[in-house]
Order: sequence, then structure tokens, then C-alpha cells
Amino acid sequence: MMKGALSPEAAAKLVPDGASVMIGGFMAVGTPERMIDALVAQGVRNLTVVSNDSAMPGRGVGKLVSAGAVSRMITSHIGLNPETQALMIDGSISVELVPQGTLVERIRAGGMGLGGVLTPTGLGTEVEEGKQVVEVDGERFLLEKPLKADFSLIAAWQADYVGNLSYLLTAHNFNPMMALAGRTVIAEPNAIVPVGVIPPDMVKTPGVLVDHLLVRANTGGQPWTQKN
Amino acid sequence: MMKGALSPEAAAKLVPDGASVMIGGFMAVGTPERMIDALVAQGVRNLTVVSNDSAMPGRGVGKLVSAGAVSRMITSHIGLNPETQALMIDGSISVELVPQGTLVERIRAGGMGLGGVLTPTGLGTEVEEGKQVVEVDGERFLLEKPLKADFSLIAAWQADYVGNLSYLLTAHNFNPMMALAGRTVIAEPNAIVPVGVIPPDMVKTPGVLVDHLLVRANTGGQPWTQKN
Amino acid sequence: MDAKELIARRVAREIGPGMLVNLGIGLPSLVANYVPASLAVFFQAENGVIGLGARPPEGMEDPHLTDAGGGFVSAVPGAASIDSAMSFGLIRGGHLDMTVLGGLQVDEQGQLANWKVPGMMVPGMGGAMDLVIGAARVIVAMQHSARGEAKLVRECTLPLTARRRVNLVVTDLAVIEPTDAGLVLREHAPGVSVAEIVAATDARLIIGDDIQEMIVA
Amino acid sequence: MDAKELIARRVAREIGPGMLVNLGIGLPSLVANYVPASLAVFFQAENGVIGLGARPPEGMEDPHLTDAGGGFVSAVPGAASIDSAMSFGLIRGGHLDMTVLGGLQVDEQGQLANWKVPGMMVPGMGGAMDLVIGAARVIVAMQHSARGEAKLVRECTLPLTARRRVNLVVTDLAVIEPTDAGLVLREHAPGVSVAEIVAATDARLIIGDDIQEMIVA
Repeated sequence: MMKGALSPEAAAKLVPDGASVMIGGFMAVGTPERMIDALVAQGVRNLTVVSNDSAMPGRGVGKLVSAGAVSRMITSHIGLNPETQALMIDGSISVELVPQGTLVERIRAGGMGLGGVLTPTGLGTEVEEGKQVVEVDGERFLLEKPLKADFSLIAAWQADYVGNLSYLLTAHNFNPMMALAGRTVIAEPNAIVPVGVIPPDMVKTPGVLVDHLLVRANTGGQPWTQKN
Repeated sequence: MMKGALSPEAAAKLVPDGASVMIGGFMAVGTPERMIDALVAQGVRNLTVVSNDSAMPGRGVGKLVSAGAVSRMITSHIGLNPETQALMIDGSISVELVPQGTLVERIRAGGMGLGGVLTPTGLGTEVEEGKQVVEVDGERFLLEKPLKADFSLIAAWQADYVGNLSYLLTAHNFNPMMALAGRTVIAEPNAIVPVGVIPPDMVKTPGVLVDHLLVRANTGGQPWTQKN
Repeated sequence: MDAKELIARRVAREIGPGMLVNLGIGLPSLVANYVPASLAVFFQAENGVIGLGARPPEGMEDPHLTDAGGGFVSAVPGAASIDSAMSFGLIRGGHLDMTVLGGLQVDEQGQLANWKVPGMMVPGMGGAMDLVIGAARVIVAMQHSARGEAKLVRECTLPLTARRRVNLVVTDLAVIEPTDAGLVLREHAPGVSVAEIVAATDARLIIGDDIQEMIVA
Repeated sequence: MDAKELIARRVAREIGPGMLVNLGIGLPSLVANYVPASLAVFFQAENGVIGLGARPPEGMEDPHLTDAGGGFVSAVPGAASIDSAMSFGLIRGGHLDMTVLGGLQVDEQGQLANWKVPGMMVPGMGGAMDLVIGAARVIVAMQHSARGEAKLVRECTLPLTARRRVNLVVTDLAVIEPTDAGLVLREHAPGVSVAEIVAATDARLIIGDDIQEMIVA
């Protein structure tokens, strides 16, 4: 199904206060920055953010934190954002810390219809607290629950209007898994190319998973006008 | 680490009678046929084969079945191979039938260090028999155990001498997951290209997972001789 | 029009614009022939492609691009290659809009049996159990009877494919919708009477007032 | 040579040919500087690349190719991009030959604490818990003491990263190997006496007869 591209402002309007949003990126590499800017401009509030980390002030998820848009985070690392740490300590943001490999598997499980993740990671640590332990052939594993969200906001390298996405180098990170686990998936590609241009073997997120694309950055959403 | 390429005969010699082997492919598409021919020629016996299906007589896994090399199969489908069906019914091959989506996740879990798979697939059917059911937030899931094997024999499109692999179209199927779950992984690529030629974003199996490559088919393993 | 074509043409009408659809091998695969290109439907083959197209001209087939039955296919513009983990992740995760599967039996609870006849035929479930669990809509496309035996039964005597109630059953005689109340007869095939359908059915059918004649694509 | 360089150079000697190695951010990342190219080691950054290379020349950095600390890197020939699920699948599944991590405390059981100082510093565990669980060999690279406090302790007072016993601890004073019997002192830094090491260590050390001077790469 062909998908028209939205302006960041129009896409941000889809996201109401109080929504849960998965946001791709690793230290803001592979994060949909224009989408985040539009959410900040809109003044969205009370988001639950699922993301690998809270980046740093002024970049990626850090901009949402600074804007006071986030009330809860499910994340593996906030160490490079002193604002998140301060807001967590004063109680303005509640933070659930999850081991990185567990976090990405929980997202995958949510997106792929699995009941949870059985992992040895976190056994015998604070991460185990309150969780079910499942024994398989005498070995113990933590049962970590699947994660889904109202929205997944992801960054990609190329998109076509079917919604197919490719990713570049370390900008993959959480994006392909989050594309599976958001009820509405909004992708901010670096470029949009005609359908048929991305080779099938380069597509890492099939278009059926993507609901909306953000327009190209460099044309402000205006297609080139044919003059001749 | 650079990997030299083995002849099919040398690679087959690594696989002893009684070994467990995962074999990539779906109805013999994406199956390492030269590797299988060498195993048949070697007269290997008593293999446990993990594969999506048993293909058809004369192709892929079907050649091993016809040769009497297989004593046990873990697979999702044997419907297009009457020989496998006959051997199962007369008791020569024991067959564990596994839903396809469960089979590939069990292999992934084995390769990725997870304790098992929690899936709704098979609940309330024969597949549930003898298995643990785990409840997560009031929903029931079957606990399916991880799978590993002594060898994974996989087919790929391009390889480099680091062992990086790319795949073509529907010849991906089980190969990328099996590359994670074999203690020794032998890949039969369609072509071997110099290191650095496969773009990092096209690599779907990183070379660290691959132990051995099969030589190119068309040179019989002899490198071109430089004459001038 | 023969029975299989009738069934395939009727099922095709269930498919809406832009859907992601998986067609089982055999009869269900015929459905693709009757879905207009204008609907921009994407067909998934669970062996690893989204955007399955028609068989290529002779000599242009490629052994790396087949459907789940091993038949040669093409890839439409916008197609994507996927491995089996992604393929079944899409299926199990609820991203597949519809699957069309063959059936051996469907019972009054709308449960499907289609993978095993104990002692006779044990092909294995392949992807069927995942498809029935995961697809948003499950349509069973089958002959109404086989070798004189009704396939719509009170309770499946063959091993179930899943506990889930399927959404619609399309046969060469009728269209039947499993509901909380039971199997509701919705449509009859051209020239087939309600009495003939009831006679060919072991399961109890709920017969509404507004039974239509099947309209086919 | 300063303390960090000493530690990094000593850790580098643990790395064998063709290994897949993950270096934590901070001190551990320095190790890469002392591993000879002839070893053909592949460095993994858990954010998504196998085959991490040096920082590119100024102006040639690319924002889509960074290490786990966000620093610009390059890709060596034969590099592979991986998403986070594959990255941690490799780690958890036992495909990573070695990880080098910083530490806050290591105790007599060889257990590591490195992700949280309750009430003071809560950066989060990031990938550390998976790395300690999954890597074939875990090496802790840390200063022997911090602000006058010993980091090798009888029992960790800080939250553990994992129950698993790490394989080796390399500090600016010593190389220590956790074993069934306890922490065994294997090497002393140049110019550092065993008595000085013992004095700077809270944990009990098993002192062998054959303690060597650290040899660094």
C-alpha cells in the first residue's frame, strides 16, 4: 500500500499526551531528530519513552527529557544525560532500567507475538527482583515480559513509498525491532526513493510494518515542480 | 580471521556418523547441495537433521533421506517427500514435527543464548503434549526449548574470506538463524569475493559465526593461475 | 467454472486494498489470480518474500525466488526478502492481514484441522499452526466434501491446527461464518439449494433469512 | 607510562589472533591502540558494528558510524553492520570471545559490580550485564583503588552486574585471577611490591610463588 509522506508537524499531531513511544537510536545515532523536534514544538507531555538510552541534552531523546515531555522511561542507560539522572532522582521521571540485550528482545517479543523472553541476563542481580524465574532442563532463566507501544518513531536510511526501509551502519540499532512493536509506526528516512529502487535483499523493515513516512528534509515536503 | 575454503569432500569429513546437523533451505531452495552430495558420497550414517522440511527425493535433505543417512529429523513438514513419510511410518526415521515459526525461533534461541521460546502456537493441539505451559499476565504460552546442533550446513549467496555472508531472495529462510546455532558452521556460498567487497549493510551473517567455507563450484577449488 | 475456481474467485472478494495476505499452497494459491492489481495487495510467501508476483516467462525463472510450494515466482516492485524468523514474526505478531488455507475439517466451534490424518497422512503442520494463531483473518478454502464425507463436522476428529476460531469458510457449495452461536450459513453457490448444503454438512448450520447467492470476483 | 596506558597495554596481551572482542567505553577502549593489526582481531561495538576501526581523519567522520560511546569510528574491510538484537544475540549466545569492561568493585568470588552507586550514580547497566553473562572471557580493566578506597573487596557492597565469575582483573598495580580458591595474585606492575598490592586490596589475595612482573604490549 502506497504511503504518502507527512510533515513532521502533521506526524507529531498524531501523538497525544500520555502516549507510549518507542524511539530508535543509540546515543542519538539513528534517532528521528526532526520528529522529536516537532514533538517538542507541539509541547507534548507525559510520554512513556522506550529507548536504548536518553542520549545527551540537546540530542535525540535528550531533547524530550529537557522539554519536560517525559514522565516515564524504559531504557538501559542514562549515564550520559545528567538531566535524566537529576529528574529521576527528584522523582519527576520514573525510570525502569533494563539490560540492553533484554530490552531489545522484549521489544522483539512484543512485535513478534511471543509471550516473553527467557534470559540468563540479570539473574542474581537487582534486575531479578519481582520477576518470575523459569527453569528449563535444570537451568534458570529470568522471564522478561514483551514490550509494545502506541507509537514507534524510527529513523532509517532509505525508504520507498511502500514503506520499505533500509538502514546504514550503526544507525540500525533498535530501529528494526521497534518497527515491529509500535501500534503506529512513523519512520523518518534520510531519503525517499521510488518504489522498486531498494533491492528486496536490502529491505530490513518491510513496508507493511510502516504506517507513515516523514517527508524529505531538504525539500520541506514540497515535491520538485516540473517546469519544462 | 581469514578462512580458507574447503572442498566439499574435506568439509564432509568433518561430519562424523551420529552428528546432529542443521541444514538450511525451504523445499531445497537455499540448501547447500554440494555439501549434501559429499555427505552422501562419504556414506555418513545416523544423522539427526534439523531442517524446515525434507524436500523431495533427489533434492536437498531428500538426498540424505534416500541414502539412509538420517535416523532422526526435527522438522516442520515432510509432506512432499513420500520416502520420509514411509521411513517414518516403518520406524526407520524418528520425526519430531514442529510448527515452522516455532522451529526457527527455537534455533534462534539456541544460537542467541535464550532459555526457550514462549509461543501461543500449538496451544491446545498435539504439539502441546508433554510441554510446560507458562502464564504471562494471564495469557498462556507453550515453552519450546532451544535447539543447537553439532553442525550447521548453510547456503549463501556471497561470502568473503572473513566468512561474512549475504543471501538472495527466498534463499534466506532458515540459513541466517542456523548460522548462529551450529557448534561448527560450514557455509556453501554461490560466490566468494575478496574481503571488503560485500558492503557491511548487506552482511546478514557476520563472519565470526562461520567456521568453514566451501570452495567455489566452478573452479573445482583451484584458484586461477596467473599466466602473464 | 469448476469448483476450485469458484472457491478461489469467492475468496478473492474478501481481500481489501493494501492488505498483506498469505495464500497456502494448492487451492488457496489460485486466489491470487482473481485479485485486481488496483487493490495493491502484497502477497507474503512464508518461505521469505513479501510482494510475490506471477511466475516469470519460461527461461527467466530463478531458483532463489519461489513460493512456499517451491514454485517459481517473481517479485513485484517494492518487494522485500525476509528470513524465516522475520516471516513468522510477522505472522505471529499480528502483522498479517489475512491467510487463506486449505482444510480437512472445520467444526462447529470454527476450529480447523488441516495437517494430519493419523496413520495415513502426516505431512506436518509447516507454517499452518502459526498462520492460524497469528493472522488477523483466517479463511478456509476447501471442497465442501471429500470422497463423500462431509468436512464441516460437529467436532473435529482429526488433530486440530489451533484452538482459534477461523473467520470464514468458503466451499464449492457455500460461504459459512463461524460465530459464538455456531456456524452461520451466509451464501449458497449458484444453483445450489440450502437443502443440498445442509445435506452435505455434518455440522449443524444456523440458517438465516438473508442467505445470498455467492458473488465471485 | 601512565596508569591507564599500563592497564590497556597489559590487557592487549590477552587478545589472541582472530578473536572477536568487545571493549567497554572509557579505559577499555584504549586497549585497541595496542593490539597489532597482524592479529586480525575484530572489534565489536555493541551498538552495531563488527570490525570497528580507528577514528577517521577530520572532516571524514560519519554520524552513522560510531562506537558505543558515540565516538566516530571507521569500518575495517570485512566489517558487518548488525542491529541490536543480533548484537546481543552474538554476546548472549557465546559468540563473543572476550569483553573488556571497567569496574567499580570485584569481590573474592570474582563477581563484578560496575553499573550503579545507589543514591549517587545510576547510569544504568547498558550492555554490561549481557556482556558479563555471555562473553567467553571477561576481563575487568580498572584502577586498583579509587579515592583511596580499594576496589578489590571481600564482598561487593554495590549492586552486582552478574553472578558470573570474571576471568581476569588488570589494574595499575597487579594482574589478579579469580579462581575457585579465591583471588590469585599473578603479576605485579613494574616497581610495585607485593606488599604494596596487598596493602591496597581489601579482598584476601592468594599469593603464589611465581609472581611475575607485568609484561605489556
